[in-house]
Amino acid sequence: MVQTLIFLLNLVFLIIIYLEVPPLVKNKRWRELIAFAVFLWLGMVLSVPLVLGFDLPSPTKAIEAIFKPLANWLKPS
Amino acid sequence: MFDFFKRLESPGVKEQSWRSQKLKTSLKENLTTLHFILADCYDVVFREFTFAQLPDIRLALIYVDGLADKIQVSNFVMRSLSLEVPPALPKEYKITKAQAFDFIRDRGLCIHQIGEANTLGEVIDAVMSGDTALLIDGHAKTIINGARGWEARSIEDSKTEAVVRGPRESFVETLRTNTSLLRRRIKNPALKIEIMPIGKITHTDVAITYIKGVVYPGLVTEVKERLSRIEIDAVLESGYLEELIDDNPLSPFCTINHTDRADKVAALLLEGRVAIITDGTPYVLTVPTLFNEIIQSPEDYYQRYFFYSLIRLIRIAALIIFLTAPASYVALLTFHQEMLPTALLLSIAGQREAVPFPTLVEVLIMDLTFEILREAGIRMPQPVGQAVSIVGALVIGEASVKAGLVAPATVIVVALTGIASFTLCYSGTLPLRLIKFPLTMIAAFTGLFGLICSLIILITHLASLRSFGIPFLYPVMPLSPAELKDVVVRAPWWALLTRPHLLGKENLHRMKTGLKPRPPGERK
Amino acid sequence: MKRKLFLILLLLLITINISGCWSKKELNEIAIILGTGVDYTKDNKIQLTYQLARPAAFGGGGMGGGPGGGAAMNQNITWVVSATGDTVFDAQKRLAQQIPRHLYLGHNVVLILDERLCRHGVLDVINFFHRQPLSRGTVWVMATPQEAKKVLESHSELQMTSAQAVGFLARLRTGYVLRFRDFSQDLASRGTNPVLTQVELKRQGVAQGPGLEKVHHHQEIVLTGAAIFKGDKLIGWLDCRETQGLRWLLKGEVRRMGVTIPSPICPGKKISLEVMKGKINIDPVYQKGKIKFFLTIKAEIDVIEQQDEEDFTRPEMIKAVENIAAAEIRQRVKTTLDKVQGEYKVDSFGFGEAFHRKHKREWSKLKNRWDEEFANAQVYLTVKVKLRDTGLQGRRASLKR
Amino acid sequence: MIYATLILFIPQNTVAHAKQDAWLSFLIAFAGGVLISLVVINLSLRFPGKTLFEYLPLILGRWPGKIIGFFYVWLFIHFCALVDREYCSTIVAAFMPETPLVVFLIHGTTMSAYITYCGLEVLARINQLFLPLNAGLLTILFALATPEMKVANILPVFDTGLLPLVKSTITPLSWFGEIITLAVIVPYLAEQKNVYRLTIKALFFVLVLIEIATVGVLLVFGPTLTSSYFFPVLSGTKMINIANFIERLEIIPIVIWITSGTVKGALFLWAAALGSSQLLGLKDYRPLILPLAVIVTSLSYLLHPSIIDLLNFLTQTFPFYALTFEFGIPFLLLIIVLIKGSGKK
Repeated sequence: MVQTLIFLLNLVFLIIIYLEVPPLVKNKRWRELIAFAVFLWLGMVLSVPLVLGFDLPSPTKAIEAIFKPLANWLKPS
Repeated sequence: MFDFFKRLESPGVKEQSWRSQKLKTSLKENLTTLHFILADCYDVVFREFTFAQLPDIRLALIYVDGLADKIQVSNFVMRSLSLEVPPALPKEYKITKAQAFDFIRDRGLCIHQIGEANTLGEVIDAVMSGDTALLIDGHAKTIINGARGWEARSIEDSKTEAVVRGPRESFVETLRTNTSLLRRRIKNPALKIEIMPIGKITHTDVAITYIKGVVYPGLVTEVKERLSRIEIDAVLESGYLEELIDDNPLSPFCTINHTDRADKVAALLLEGRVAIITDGTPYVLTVPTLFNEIIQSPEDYYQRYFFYSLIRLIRIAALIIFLTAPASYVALLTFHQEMLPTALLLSIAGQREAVPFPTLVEVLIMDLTFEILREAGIRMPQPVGQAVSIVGALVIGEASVKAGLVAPATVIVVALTGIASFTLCYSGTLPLRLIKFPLTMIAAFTGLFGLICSLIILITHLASLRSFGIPFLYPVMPLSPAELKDVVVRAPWWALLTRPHLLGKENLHRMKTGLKPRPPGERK
Repeated sequence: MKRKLFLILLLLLITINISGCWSKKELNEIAIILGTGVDYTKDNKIQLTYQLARPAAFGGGGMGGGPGGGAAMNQNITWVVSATGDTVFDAQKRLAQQIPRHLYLGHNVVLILDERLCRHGVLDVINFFHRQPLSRGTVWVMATPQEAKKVLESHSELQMTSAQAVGFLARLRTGYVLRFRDFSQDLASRGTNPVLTQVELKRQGVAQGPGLEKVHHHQEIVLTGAAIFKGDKLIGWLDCRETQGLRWLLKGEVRRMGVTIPSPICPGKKISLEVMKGKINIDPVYQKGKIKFFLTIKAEIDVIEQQDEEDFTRPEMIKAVENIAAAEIRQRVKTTLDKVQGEYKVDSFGFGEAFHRKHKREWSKLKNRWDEEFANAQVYLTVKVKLRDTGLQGRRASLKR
Repeated sequence: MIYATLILFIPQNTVAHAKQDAWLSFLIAFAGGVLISLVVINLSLRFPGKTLFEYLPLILGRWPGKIIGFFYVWLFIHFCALVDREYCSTIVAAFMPETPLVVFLIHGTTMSAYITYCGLEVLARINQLFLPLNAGLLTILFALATPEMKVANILPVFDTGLLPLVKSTITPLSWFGEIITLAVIVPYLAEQKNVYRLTIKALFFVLVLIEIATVGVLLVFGPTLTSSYFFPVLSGTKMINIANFIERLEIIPIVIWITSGTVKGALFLWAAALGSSQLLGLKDYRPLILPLAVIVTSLSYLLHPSIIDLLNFLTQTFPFYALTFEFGIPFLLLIIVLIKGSGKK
């Protein structure tokens, strides 16, 4: 199951790269290419562990920690 | 990167070397060349004869048997030149060899349309399109007699868009007849018909037709530009052009409509569109095309508006049913049984009890059968066609239900879908017929959620399409509420004051305001 | 453009490959539940009963035989199964082991609770039906003094199944009926105690037809009254007559209710009236720690049947009939009120809600002991009746004239 | 081009605080929404033709501006993920409990990405179709549910007191505050002059829709039951039964959720892609859409372990978090602009 998912995920990434990279290379848009690569890498970092079943820390926790005092005020009694 | 196909660019059709070659003065030489070029053209006729006035001038007629009007040619060209001396000729007038060309052109021929040609290419083109070339010895040019006449189909009822009330004339294969049909409807010099030959081998005449002062000028330029870009060997049908000038070549939706009804083309021209008439086909392209043309029929505008407004709404319903009925049927039966009324669910469940297939397979089988029957009905020889489709539908439907292969409800749904598609403009339904299948499958895998998602994608796709600069879904998206009067319903003629805004902005008003009929006492 | 096409392809790919068919259930794979019954067994377990439709019996057309019901005559239309467990879901899981299809609750028509369960408290059971995404608020909830399982093991002569029959009966509103949504709302509210419909399996008529060798004495589910709850516990029943009074008190839900009164001129003769429109207005008054309710009932009635020879073209007769009818309605309402308020000491009528709306500050003090307060409250009743129509006749045709 | 950020959500949380006065709190939140939009538009009009991401560095200086800008990119990504998560969770919980959530998320973001790919114009056009459609459907639902409604359910007015009312206002306010997206859209609007009027019109329209949903649900269920349901509108729809024929209309709220959710997601995705491309000085934002969509998908899956967590976050933490960006920062920016006197006017 995990293998299939990994395969599909890779397929998705390959398709994305196939769709986006050739025109960028053709038009020599290197800046865009770098930005694209960085974002795609971020996406990979987020999605691959999900598929593999690792628990990444949720960013929500950080936000919740910051706003905790105010949030408690809104808790329904 | 992977575009192998782009590399294999077609070299284009080779230009024949003789095309621009000038004619010689010697008739013999010219004839030799022409014989060489037209070798093995069984249907080309060469006829040499002597000019009656001046026996030392040899003349030669070249025409294609079957394209040129032989009676005209023999009566008004050959007879007048080889037998009759123009009686009105002044006595002292002496024809010299040098004058012969002008004399024959001005006084010798009783043909309405004449032209001149100096190159071999021009001569050949003229002969090939049915004109008759007259070569005169001692002159390096020819007279082209426009005496065309060939066997053509007479004007008949429209085969694809029938009406109960309305003109029945439809276009035929001959370009000239078609333009005459338009000119008879729009008796105005503003109706412009510009000819452009396309096709390196076929030299097909293509007419760009529009009404000056109504059409947006940029549109005509754009159409011409797109057409002049085309370099192709042959244009046998307007479908060739359609795919070559389409805005969205990779979309299943065709953003160029075609019709063979003369009145429909005239109406579309009057809305500010451009029509592209191709010689050799009765189907005329009209651009820009909007999606709503799928639910419009010329008859809507001829019949009483109340009923035909209802018909418009029915067509919209038919459109929705046609596109989504099989898909929602599958989704409801396999995912969302709670959405059916209890009694209906129980009844369908009872029908399905003995059916061995999953609902998806069942629907696909029926859908496929229906499409096969429809195609068979079209392809069969006409007298059998209808019988086959009716018998096929009845027998297969009845038998498959009896045999327990298909639930009666499925037959109903598929049949309803098929019938619904017949209320719409035929060519417009083709992409939808295609999309129906993936839609059904998606619905079977993801239920209504998938169906809704697909519809959103579909609408997005449609919204992103443009036909010659006009958004395909106009006037629904971008929304132009006032113009829905000719889309959702058919407003009465006295309320259809303006042309569609995006199309007819050059000349917006169709008619005077306040034309709504009133009783005599209330006038003025 | 090319990329757009690829995007569509991408979607297709994802759809077909990944999504599979998780929630997919073919129609042949589900067991459609039409009626649900919950009993509380003697060993304090929950017995869940489902009335399942047998779809083959519903097939029209190609299955041979006539359309609809005719074909189904000699086959079993429903299958009633039950299992016991600690919770409703537990019992359902046990049922699922016996039934070769997925149990499907989306088309449930009735939920029948038995008396033992109601006396024990229904909240524990109800929750299951709240959480189920497929379960609807439009399900009719009913209580029965018999065993719910027995009640569901019945069939209807006119409808396909007994569950559907009860559903239609409820929709006609010939008796007091309640939907699941209203029941849960009443349960959740402090100002109202829920009242459920009472159903029973009764011997009802004789089924007849050609080819029926012996006469079937036939039992059908009928609405027989109402069940009064205190909180989520049953504390008593109301019979048919008292239920009519109850219907007056609950938002005047009395359309098409019959009222029969003695004739104003001929002793022993009767007049039957039908209520066409009824309204109740509750006016709570709070004075010096005393709660009073002023109820005004307004009704519009038609004369349907007449045994005496009264002439309704005379205005004074109309007045007289109106007065007697008002007294009759008042009597009925009073009976119910006395029983519920006096005997059961609960507020089943939503008077508390009315009080809350008018006196919100006092309410917050009283709400926790509302039922006691209500039992001591004084209720003043006014009934106003208007005779609207007399059918096609002004007076009865008579031998004497 | 008419712009409208369709904000249609499930009025479940506010009711918990304000009980039957929930509809009032939306009115108050609407006023707050108008205030926010005024600040944002005013700011945008001071820098004509420039989006939030372009004028941030102008106001705050190059690097601080870019950093704040990236916070906004994060905010839009987060919003997009939340929107997707919301309606997908709804569908999973209410319709297809056996299907993994991630399937719906992928569908949702793919749709949004596709719409975004087609550009802002197509987005606006689609919105133009879906907005009236959804409004119509909602009104139809409301009309069909009238037989089930009891006016008594929203009485008495002002029952809960002021503090709960204020508390209940904050969540819807943060939803209205999503109008901050305007800061990115304004430069692309055709009618620059009418922005104020159009915005308030649009907000009002949204208010009407929300009120229809809220009042409808309250009238059908009453406050106690409403606050106990996760999806009151859905449960309310289940109550509809007219003549035993028109019933089982659950598909309507689902259509409303999916269409509005997709459009909203697409809008945020567009804003995020445009924002990051402008901050990085790129010529085209399109190449960034697909990677961003991947991020959004995984993020929306990652953010919350369950729907309860999601709802808790949305009702308790989210308002303050969102309002910081929606109101706090724009307000500060406006003050800085006024003091420094930069920009036009």
